Amino acid sequence: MALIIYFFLFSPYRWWMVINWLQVLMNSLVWGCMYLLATVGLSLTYGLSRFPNFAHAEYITFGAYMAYMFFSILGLDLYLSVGLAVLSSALLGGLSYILLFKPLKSRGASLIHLMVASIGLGLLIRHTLMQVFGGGILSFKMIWSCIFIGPVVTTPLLLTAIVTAFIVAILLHILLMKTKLGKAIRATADNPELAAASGIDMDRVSLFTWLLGAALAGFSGVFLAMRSSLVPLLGWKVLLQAFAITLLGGIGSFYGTLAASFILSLSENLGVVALTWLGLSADYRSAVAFIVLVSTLIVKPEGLISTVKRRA
Amino acid sequence: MGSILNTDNLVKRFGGLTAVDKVTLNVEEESIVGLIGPNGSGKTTLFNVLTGVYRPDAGKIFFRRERIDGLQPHQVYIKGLVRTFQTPKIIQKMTVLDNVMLAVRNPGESLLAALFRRRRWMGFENRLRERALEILRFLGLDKHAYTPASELSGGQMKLLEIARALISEPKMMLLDEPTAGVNPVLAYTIFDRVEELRKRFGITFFIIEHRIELLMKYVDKVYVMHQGKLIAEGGPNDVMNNPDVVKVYLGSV
Amino acid sequence: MPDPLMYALDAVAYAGIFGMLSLSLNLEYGYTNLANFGKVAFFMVGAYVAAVMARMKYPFAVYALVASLVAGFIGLLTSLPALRLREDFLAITMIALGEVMKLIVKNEEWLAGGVWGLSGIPPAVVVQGLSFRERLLVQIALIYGCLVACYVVCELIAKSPYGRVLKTIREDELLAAAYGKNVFRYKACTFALGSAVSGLAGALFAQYIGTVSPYMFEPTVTFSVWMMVILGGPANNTGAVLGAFLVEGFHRSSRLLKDYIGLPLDPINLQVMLTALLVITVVFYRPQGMLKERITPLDRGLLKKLKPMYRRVKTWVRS
Amino acid sequence: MRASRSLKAISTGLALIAIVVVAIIAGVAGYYAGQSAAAEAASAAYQEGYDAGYQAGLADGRQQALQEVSPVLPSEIKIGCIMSLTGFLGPMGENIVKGVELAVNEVNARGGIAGRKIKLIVEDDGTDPTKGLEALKKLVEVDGCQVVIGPMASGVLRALGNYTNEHKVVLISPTATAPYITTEFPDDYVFRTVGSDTLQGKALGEILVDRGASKVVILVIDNAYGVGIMEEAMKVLNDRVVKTIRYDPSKLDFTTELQTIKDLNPDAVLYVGYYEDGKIMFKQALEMGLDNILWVCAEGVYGDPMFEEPAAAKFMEKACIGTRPSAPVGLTSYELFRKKFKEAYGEEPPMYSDTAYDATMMAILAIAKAGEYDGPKIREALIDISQTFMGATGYKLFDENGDQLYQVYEIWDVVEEDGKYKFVGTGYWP
Repeated sequence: MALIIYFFLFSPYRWWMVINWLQVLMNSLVWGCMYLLATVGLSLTYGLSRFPNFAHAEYITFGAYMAYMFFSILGLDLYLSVGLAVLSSALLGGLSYILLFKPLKSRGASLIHLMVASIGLGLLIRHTLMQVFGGGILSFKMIWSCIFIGPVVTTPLLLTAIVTAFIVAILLHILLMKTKLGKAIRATADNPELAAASGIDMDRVSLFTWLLGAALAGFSGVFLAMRSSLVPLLGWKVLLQAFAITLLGGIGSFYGTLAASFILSLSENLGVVALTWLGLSADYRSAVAFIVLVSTLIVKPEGLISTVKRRA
Repeated sequence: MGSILNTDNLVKRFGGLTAVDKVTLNVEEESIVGLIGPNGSGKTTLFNVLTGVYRPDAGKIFFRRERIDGLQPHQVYIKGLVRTFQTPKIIQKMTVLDNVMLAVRNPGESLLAALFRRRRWMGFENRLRERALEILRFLGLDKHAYTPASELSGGQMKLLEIARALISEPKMMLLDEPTAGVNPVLAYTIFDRVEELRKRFGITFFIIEHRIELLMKYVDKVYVMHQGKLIAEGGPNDVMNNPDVVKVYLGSV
Repeated sequence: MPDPLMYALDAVAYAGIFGMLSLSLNLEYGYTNLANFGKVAFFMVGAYVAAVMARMKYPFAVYALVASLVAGFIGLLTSLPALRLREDFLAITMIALGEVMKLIVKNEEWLAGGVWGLSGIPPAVVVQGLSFRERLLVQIALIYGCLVACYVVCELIAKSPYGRVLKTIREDELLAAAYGKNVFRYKACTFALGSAVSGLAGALFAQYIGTVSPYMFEPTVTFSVWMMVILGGPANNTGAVLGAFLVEGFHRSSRLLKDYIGLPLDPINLQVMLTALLVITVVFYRPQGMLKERITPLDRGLLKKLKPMYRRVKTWVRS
Repeated sequence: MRASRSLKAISTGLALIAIVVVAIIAGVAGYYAGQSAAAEAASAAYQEGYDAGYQAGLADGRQQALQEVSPVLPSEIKIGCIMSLTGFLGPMGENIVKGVELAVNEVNARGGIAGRKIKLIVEDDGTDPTKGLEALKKLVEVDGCQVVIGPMASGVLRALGNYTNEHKVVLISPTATAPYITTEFPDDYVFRTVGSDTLQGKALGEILVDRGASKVVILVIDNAYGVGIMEEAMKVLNDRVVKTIRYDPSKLDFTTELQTIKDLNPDAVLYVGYYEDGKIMFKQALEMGLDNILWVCAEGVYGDPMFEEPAAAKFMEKACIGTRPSAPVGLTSYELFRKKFKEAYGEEPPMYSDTAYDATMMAILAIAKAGEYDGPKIREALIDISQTFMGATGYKLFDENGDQLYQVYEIWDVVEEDGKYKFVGTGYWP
């Protein structure tokens, strides 16, 4: 830490002068939005079903591949294909809940068994996708022209992603706060026994959450893939970040996730700036998520906004 | 006789809910004290606070004139304060005998001892086994000593819990509903054993119980808890005639 | 010239190394319910420490010891923040650790060759003038010596009051704490021991393969080890070793099989898909694994069986 | 109830055991079935003798090699091939196997080596050294291959070096370019038909100097390939380098790295990467308006797959030049290869399919010349062959390390013609 401060203040190059800080902020905003979409579902299902679903990464990948299939192979309209992709991703999430996780839970599977099963499911989905679409890189073949907003460069896709994320956030806020279903979701995440006792249809609430979470994951997958390209490891590459955000935000907490997404993306981008200027490999970027994760566990294991009790 | 356990304005909150609200109680040595109250009145939470599962938000706990609040559960245990659980915590994948023996601090419980100095703890282990068998015999479980604990009936599991608590030679035992889900005959046996234990070994008991009529036959003193507060204390008859208590019970029914 | 026996023996050697990993995970997961999803990280640490030291011409005994100590220490250090919390937190932390450790060895070239990896690691036992088969047999002897040692350690632990405490913690942490067990210490101790065993396996692996590189230590290694334990039977050391044999046999046979069955699937894809399906099936229908945990009293453990045998051998030697 | 449950448990357990046992038995049985089939084929092939094989043997004036053929060859000559079909290099691997297949099919169509058909056995290493070693062991120990083409990645090759030397199996990699590969195992069984990065790093550095770049940022993929070229290029560029950045290819966002470059405002960027990350890098570089500086790239991004991403194509057209190992100017043998490849697969030969073709051809010729399916003999024959061999990518004369002595690098540029992008050569290095 002292080293970093020293570097900040006394480096002979005054390198912080040459950095376009606004651009760094912009990148953080974009990534925060992507992380938000990718993570909300993970956090909600984690809160509701009480286990981390490692297959969530594969919902992201699946959504992207489905969008690719509808758009580039079947040649459907862009918006229609994205919609269909989100739907099929939701379907995958719902199916994996109904066919795998729900029966497993009702058989009294332990937390670890659930985690192992979810990793297995993730590998199954990933390698099935690899088998169908090949292990190669696919691309949506779209060109985004750059837009200059002052010193900041961006593209229409990124702006769309930001706007979408904000709309989704507002809709989620309304859903969770204003509707009966949303209240049921929050109540169940808070205390499943109490919720069941007070007449909430747990099955319906859980299923809805899984559908919603997977749908949002698929949505984020489409953005991630359009921004870069489509590979079978697309989802796995953001999974570590997603978990860091989930834990930092507090499991099952939407607002926590919202805040944590932006905190993590900002610290990642600042981290990359620091790394490149310290002469270290920018590869360490994902270590930022790890550091956030571990320090959360040490300092505030219940996350920013806690809903679920952490101690066994 | 002095007091063995007393608390001073003990408070435990969960979020907005105050589960234990300024509880001050005093348990005399070698007595049997009951704790009653409607469901959700904070009895088990109080036990959890006493045994270090939860750290109290305020207040003090003294056990044999020593502060024990803030200690970890295993440290509390070492002081001689042992508890049982509402739903019996039985290790299904162990024999009944092992279930009892795990309660004792054993020189073989360190990693190095497990690997290298086996002879040292094996003697201890053998003596411990004899003692465990003796206690199982006392509670009528000796026939099942070598069967997996999962094959016991509900009542036997309760007895097993008591056996486990006993073998550690505690100064005081906290029993959380020792007769829940047990047939009436066995329930009386359990309380008879409790009585006998107190006489033989001078163990103090603090018991949460729902079968009030049963409890009242054995206890020296009863505390009544409602919404986290102690609302009454005293001998069995005093408490049963206390209007607050009657109101609480009638109100809650 | 074709020598399929060598291939089979190679599989046996691999199974031995993975058997050690499986045993260590069994100790952590099977007995203590610790979800170590970062097994590969400790395996990697062991392999790298061994690689660096073996190239400096330290003897095997020394670098194997150091490798396991370092792996154990790192295991202890990183698990500390998560051990007090629920098992899923440990799982997530460990997965992340695996990725980050790989990043470090990949990027720090001064440390361990970076992206190049390290090669030219001499085998632990060098005897001049041996044929390939004999050399492989020496390797197998070494690996199985270590495996047996680990097995005995795990059995001794399982059949001791220490093991009893671990099982208590596994079934109910609250109970263990209420009966005077320092749950945190036991967990940390077990985690360190498990990591140390993984480190030893890593050391064996490094000297057997002769090369280490960051690309060898992907998360799928962890998943295979989990597969071994879950398939073989958690909390059963024999089952864990059996699981290692089954999974390794399964991997090898799928590579052989693809030459004779014209499947339209890529063998590695197929391998992963089948493995994943098998795990899900086992978790679903037979969570206790192939060999169940045995519920035996402590006093009927290993030593009771071994002692008469030992005596017999002693009298035989003396006569 | 309990009885039926335990029955069920036992039956599922038995079923699981059965699955695994059947898999193992099937594997073993399959092996022996294959062996006996091979023996049958052997007797048939022996009767035909090598006379027929000589008649149908390889054309192209290589009789000299074939005259020495003796009938000791097995009835079916197995050539192993280890490629990364899954994993990070998966997309490239599939293309490279095509080059190997092309050579094998071509020789088989002409009757094989002295009448013996060549059987190609392709194994996947998943870009994982452990799996690569396992695949090699399988090829050598189960199939009895003495010649193996591959593997692709330098990191995998390194894990195989020792085993190869000990078991005296010839290993020819068409793609592994890391400098240390051959020097670490000198005088050995490891060869390659592609130039070492020592040369390419130098080539890239000198091109940058030629173009008068005085402020260069080096941006490389963080693996053996990228770092290898970076280190060589640094030797040429010295203090012209203002910053080196190693990026993680598995991250899909490089905006921060690119922003750093933009802030530095260099004359040129030296870029090393593969298709996957290259596409994203170029796309994002275009988005950030970095197309006004010169990008000099290594061969990892040379190939039509790059144009699948229109933004990357546009960027390359605007900003990129690069090098790639290639045949000397207007080489007839390359044109021949290109024609054959197009006939067989209906596409332009992708990157490294030519070196893979050459590697396979050399292996086949070496087997033919050795006249015996035996590693050490094939190795000697291979070194002999390399003296005169002219492949699709030119002369392949091996030095004492098993590296080819000459490597020409084509300097390429990207142009747009009728809305289609393509690579054109603009010169050669050296």
